[in-house]
Amino acid sequence: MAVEVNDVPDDTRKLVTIITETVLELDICEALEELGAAGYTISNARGKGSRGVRDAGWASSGNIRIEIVCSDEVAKRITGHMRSHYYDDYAMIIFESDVRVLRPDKFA
Amino acid sequence: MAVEVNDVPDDTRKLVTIITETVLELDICEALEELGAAGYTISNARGKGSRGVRDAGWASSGNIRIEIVCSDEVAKRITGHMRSHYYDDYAMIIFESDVRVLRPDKFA
Amino acid sequence: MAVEVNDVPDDTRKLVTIITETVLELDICEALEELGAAGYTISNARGKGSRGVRDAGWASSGNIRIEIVCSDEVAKRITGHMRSHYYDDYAMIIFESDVRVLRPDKFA
Amino acid sequence: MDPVIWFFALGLIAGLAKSDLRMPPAVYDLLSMLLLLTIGLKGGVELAKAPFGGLAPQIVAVLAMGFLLPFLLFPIAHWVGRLARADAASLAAHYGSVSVATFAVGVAFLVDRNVSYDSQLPLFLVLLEVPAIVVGILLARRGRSNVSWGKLLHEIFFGKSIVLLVGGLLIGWLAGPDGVRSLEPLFFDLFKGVLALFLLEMGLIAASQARTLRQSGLFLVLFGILVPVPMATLGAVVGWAIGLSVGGTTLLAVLAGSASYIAAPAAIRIAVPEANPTLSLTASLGVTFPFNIFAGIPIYFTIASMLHGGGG
Amino acid sequence: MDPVIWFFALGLIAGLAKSDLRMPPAVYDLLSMLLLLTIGLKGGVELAKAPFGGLAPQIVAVLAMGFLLPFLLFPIAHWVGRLARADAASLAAHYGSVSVATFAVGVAFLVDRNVSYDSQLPLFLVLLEVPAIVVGILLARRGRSNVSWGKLLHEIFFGKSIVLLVGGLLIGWLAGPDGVRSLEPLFFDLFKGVLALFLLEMGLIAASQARTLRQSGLFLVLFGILVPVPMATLGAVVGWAIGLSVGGTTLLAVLAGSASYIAAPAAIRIAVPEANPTLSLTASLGVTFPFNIFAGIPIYFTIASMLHGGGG
Amino acid sequence: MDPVIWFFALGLIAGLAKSDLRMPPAVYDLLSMLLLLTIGLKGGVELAKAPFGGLAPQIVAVLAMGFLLPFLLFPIAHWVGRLARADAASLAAHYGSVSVATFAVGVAFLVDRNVSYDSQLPLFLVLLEVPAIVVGILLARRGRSNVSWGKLLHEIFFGKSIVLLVGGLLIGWLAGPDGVRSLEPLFFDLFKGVLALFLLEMGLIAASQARTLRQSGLFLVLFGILVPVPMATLGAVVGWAIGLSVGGTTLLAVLAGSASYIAAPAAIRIAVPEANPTLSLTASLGVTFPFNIFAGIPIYFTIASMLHGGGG
Ligand SMILES: Nc1ncnc2c1ncn2[C@@H]1O[C@H](COP(=O)(O)O)[C@@H](O)[C@H]1O
Ligand SMILES: Nc1ncnc2c1ncn2[C@@H]1O[C@H](COP(=O)(O)O)[C@@H](O)[C@H]1O
Ligand SMILES: Nc1ncnc2c1ncn2[C@@H]1O[C@H](COP(=O)(O)O)[C@@H](O)[C@H]1O
Ligand code: NA
Ligand code: NA
Ligand code: NA
Repeated sequence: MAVEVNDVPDDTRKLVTIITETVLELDICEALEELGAAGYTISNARGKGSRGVRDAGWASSGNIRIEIVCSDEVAKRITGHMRSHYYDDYAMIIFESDVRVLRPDKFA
Repeated sequence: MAVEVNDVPDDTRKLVTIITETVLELDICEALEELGAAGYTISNARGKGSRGVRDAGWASSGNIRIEIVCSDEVAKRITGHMRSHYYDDYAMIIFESDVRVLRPDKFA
Repeated sequence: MAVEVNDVPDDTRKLVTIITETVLELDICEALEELGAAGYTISNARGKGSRGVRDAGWASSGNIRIEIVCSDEVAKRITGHMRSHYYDDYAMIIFESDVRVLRPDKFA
Repeated sequence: MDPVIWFFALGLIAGLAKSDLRMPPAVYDLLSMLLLLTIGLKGGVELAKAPFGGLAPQIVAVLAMGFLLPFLLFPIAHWVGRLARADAASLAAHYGSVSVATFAVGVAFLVDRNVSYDSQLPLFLVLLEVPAIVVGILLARRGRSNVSWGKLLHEIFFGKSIVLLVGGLLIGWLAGPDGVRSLEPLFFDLFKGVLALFLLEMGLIAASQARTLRQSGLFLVLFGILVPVPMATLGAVVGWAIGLSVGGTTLLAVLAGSASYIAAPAAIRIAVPEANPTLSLTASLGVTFPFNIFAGIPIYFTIASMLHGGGG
Repeated sequence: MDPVIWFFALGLIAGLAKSDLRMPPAVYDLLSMLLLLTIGLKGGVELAKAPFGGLAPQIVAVLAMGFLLPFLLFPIAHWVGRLARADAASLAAHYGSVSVATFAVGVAFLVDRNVSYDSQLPLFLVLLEVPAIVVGILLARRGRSNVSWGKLLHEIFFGKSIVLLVGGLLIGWLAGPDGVRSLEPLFFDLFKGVLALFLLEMGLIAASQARTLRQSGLFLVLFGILVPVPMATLGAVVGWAIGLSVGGTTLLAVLAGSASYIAAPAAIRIAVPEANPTLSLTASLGVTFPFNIFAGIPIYFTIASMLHGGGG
Repeated sequence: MDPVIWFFALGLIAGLAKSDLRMPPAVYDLLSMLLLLTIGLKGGVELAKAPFGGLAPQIVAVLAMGFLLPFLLFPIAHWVGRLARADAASLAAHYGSVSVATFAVGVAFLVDRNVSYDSQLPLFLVLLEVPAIVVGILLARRGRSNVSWGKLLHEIFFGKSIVLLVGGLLIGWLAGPDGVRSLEPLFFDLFKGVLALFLLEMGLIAASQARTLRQSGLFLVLFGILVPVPMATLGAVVGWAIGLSVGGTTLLAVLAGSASYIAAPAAIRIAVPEANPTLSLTASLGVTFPFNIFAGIPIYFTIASMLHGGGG
């Protein structure tokens, strides 16, 4: 019984997803750590948005997709930081949803 | 204060995720624009479903994963289009969830 | 009318996302089938967590990102299996959310 | 046996034994680009050396063969094989079109035996890629065309294999033997090595078709083995009739007897979506390709030699 | 014309015709690594053969030219072209810096004509990459620096192109002609082939800039065509003044007349985020690069020959 | 010093200086495939030239050494290094197994000095990969086996490195010197260049281990430097005892003194999940690999020469 209860992820966190230019990867990773994220996951992507088509074919012209599972508090800090530092000058979108996590203590 | 309020993404949009065959990339991108999506993000994937294993090892045998953040209206149009054009003949799944976005005006 | 109703994905399933070490790909895929998942989607990723930086640059040092759309029941079994088999010894996080799917019958 | 063929066997065995050996898609792309450019450049240089006369009638004959082949194949697949119309048409398109890798192994086979071949063969390779695909689509659609032909033909003609083949041909022809000299170390000297790596991957891919093969039953295997020889014989007769050398006749037979696994699958997937893509691909890659490189090419060479009055 | 240039044309045409021909990013990375290491190694081996004396004054002259160029370019872009300050500064940084691919085509051009060049040219290539970027950033910031220079300079100096060029130079110099012999098959013999593939991809990339080009109107095209020749002439004069050979003078002109599309875009994107990145990249890749490899290099060679009293 | 080693140093420095130089995983895979096939092919061709007699006793001796080594290493790591049982067993598995890259540098070292080596060495490379991994797993499990051995051994034996090595061996042996001739430009002529690029990446990877190294303290460094020489000496004695030439003795010493960083990490990660994977990898890649290519190989050559009565 106890096991079953354990297996149902019932603690809620935010999942913040950032899609932006490859060139920002290092900068953003550093910022995320300073803002208190316990971790992040990145994958390569391509796409289209208000700043036109972005494709990974040509070296630095691709996108990355960053996911951060974190507390409300940290999520707020992250979106705020992105908005003020990058949103005006770089191709970037951010969205956020609720997720249930298995081991809440792993996520700031 | 105003800043904090701004930083909390509180406007809701749909996140539509399509997983399908690589070969459809161009066709679907064109369709998405016609259906009114303001943008999309694509990454490569592999997987298994009712049509068997699909792996990117062999040229056109991989999958792509397409994400579109959009309004209810556009989401409905996209899922309808996919269902009527591709669902019967191609490996494809679609799912949808709600996300909060930072700058609602960026998304149709 | 009927079409419109069809096009609104209104049946809910769980979306389970697992981020873990590349080396587990084969094992986990086999397990997912045994646990009753009708399918899964995998993409390559890199990231940082409690076990440090994991980057795909070096052969087996990357991460994979596995997504499974499934019923509550199967989701519970998957998270339970991951927790008991891998969570202690491998870099791994799991999170879960609700998604609406277009053709519920496609997902166990 | 040419060692490059052992690389195919190695890939096949590794794949069947479920080895974790994989070739990254990027490497596969690089190898196929090199092969296509090399074949094109070689042809172009030869064309520059021995300027051709009276090519027009040959081109007409080759194109006619390309249009004819799928009409011969469709009935077999549809009525003998009892495949659905779309599947039979897809199979006809794949087998009517051509395989660059098989052609490359054929070239290597001839080079090993010091048999020269006519310089226009790479051009014929290009010519034969398209007609069967068009016919296959028409057969699937019963002539009723809700296909957007403009877009489709554009996709086929500007598909990467044709662009690289034709590009290589033109560059080789413009630059001539001297101009191409500095490119030889990459494109010509490494040719066999590149082909070996490519065949290793082809073996891995063929192995991945094995499960489908077991499921789809006997017909695909029989089709994949029995169809190439008569098709190749037709190709050889055409080659002999239009005056090609023994080497050229062999390669035209190889082209006729080979089945497409790049251009055809991509085009048919879009234009005939209801056809099951794994059927044609499995037959083409899992049966006919291995058959051709192990047994077919030597047979076609014998046929060509006999047509030219030699003993094989 | 050198056949490698046809590969650029092939890529350009394929891209404009919307072919599905793509080069995987991994292959692009491999090719550019090979080119950078080859250029470095060649330079290093030459340096080892003919130890240089009095290089210091040459270095000062070349660096001075590197700092000067963007100051000449910025006013043209800002006042003549009416570009915003950030955009004009970005353009000045791109054109003041250098293009490795153009340099490689220049080297191939000289090798074809058996014209030797001074061994320190690869070193000058390295020296010229950085100054214009620094000046461009200062111009954009009007001297006010909220730029974290430490981090930025680190990023530029340890950027992969400089690491590979300098690394190749040092290894070539340490190993000398004999030590490098066993590396020649990969790095030297394949050079032209690798360059050909790289230019194919450059053509594809240039084609993808075409749409921006149509939008941004005439100024970019004019800038991209009219600016290189006077810049290159300045480079040729400097080269002649510091005593370079005809080949060396040609290559310094090529460097001055070429525009960066790797180091500059990356650095400027971070340090001057408000500059529109597609403007500079389109001019550099879509206009100046093709201009230089088709028309510029022969012109610069003629200028260099004339400066040295030859007829061209 | 062999210039290929400078490429390792270049990668190491670039990595430590946090350069953005990266080698795409696909390129790494291509390079390692080429190295493995080359080593296999070379060995196979040699075997075909000088058919071996009485290989059986040599194989027994080499396998015995492979099983023995981890038993010698485990106590050092467990009791001297005070590592947990699982970590000590993992380290024993890594160091008992072998490194293909170190072997390749050893081959290059001998070729440079015109020292020939026995044709069965690539075979020994294959033989030595597996036993130590099996013993390491048994040590970690204290003999209690909840390991699914069937699956695990399949994974090791059909792991890509063994498949390519054995495949290369067989193809080289079947094709013989003449058959392989057309493959030489890619597999043999480019060998040193490919090795250089591979070592560049190894340097980058070794640099990424540096931080772990600082954290894990002194023991790993000492273990990684002090353990190879006695192990290699054992290998040299075995090689001398079974009648290998100086070159062969050197390479068997290199194998014994090297530590695995491909097969062992993958297998141990699955079979001994509680072992910290970074410990063994850091020692193997970050300490022992550089030690061996810079200092170890010349030492082992001296030891082998002394055993054979030469002066070194
Ligand atoms: N509506 C959207 N849905 C999904 N992805 C988007 C959307 N809009 C933009 N993106 C992604 O975000 C990147 C930057 O967007 P933008 O700043 O609008 O150019 C694009 O290249 C896309 O990958
Ligand atoms: N239940 C599932 N969960 C996650 N991904 C799936 C699922 N079913 C199918 N997929 C993905 O969607 C692709 C097409 O699915 P299908 O049409 O069922 O073959 C598969 O190759 C998988 O990548
Ligand atoms: N808070 C987080 N948000 C997003 N991804 C994470 C987070 N924590 C860990 N990860 C990912 O999960 C992998 C394993 O995590 P860990 O077991 O904590 O090392 C990491 O390499 C990341 O890719
Ligand atoms: Na055919
Ligand atoms: Na310049
Ligand atoms: Na060892």
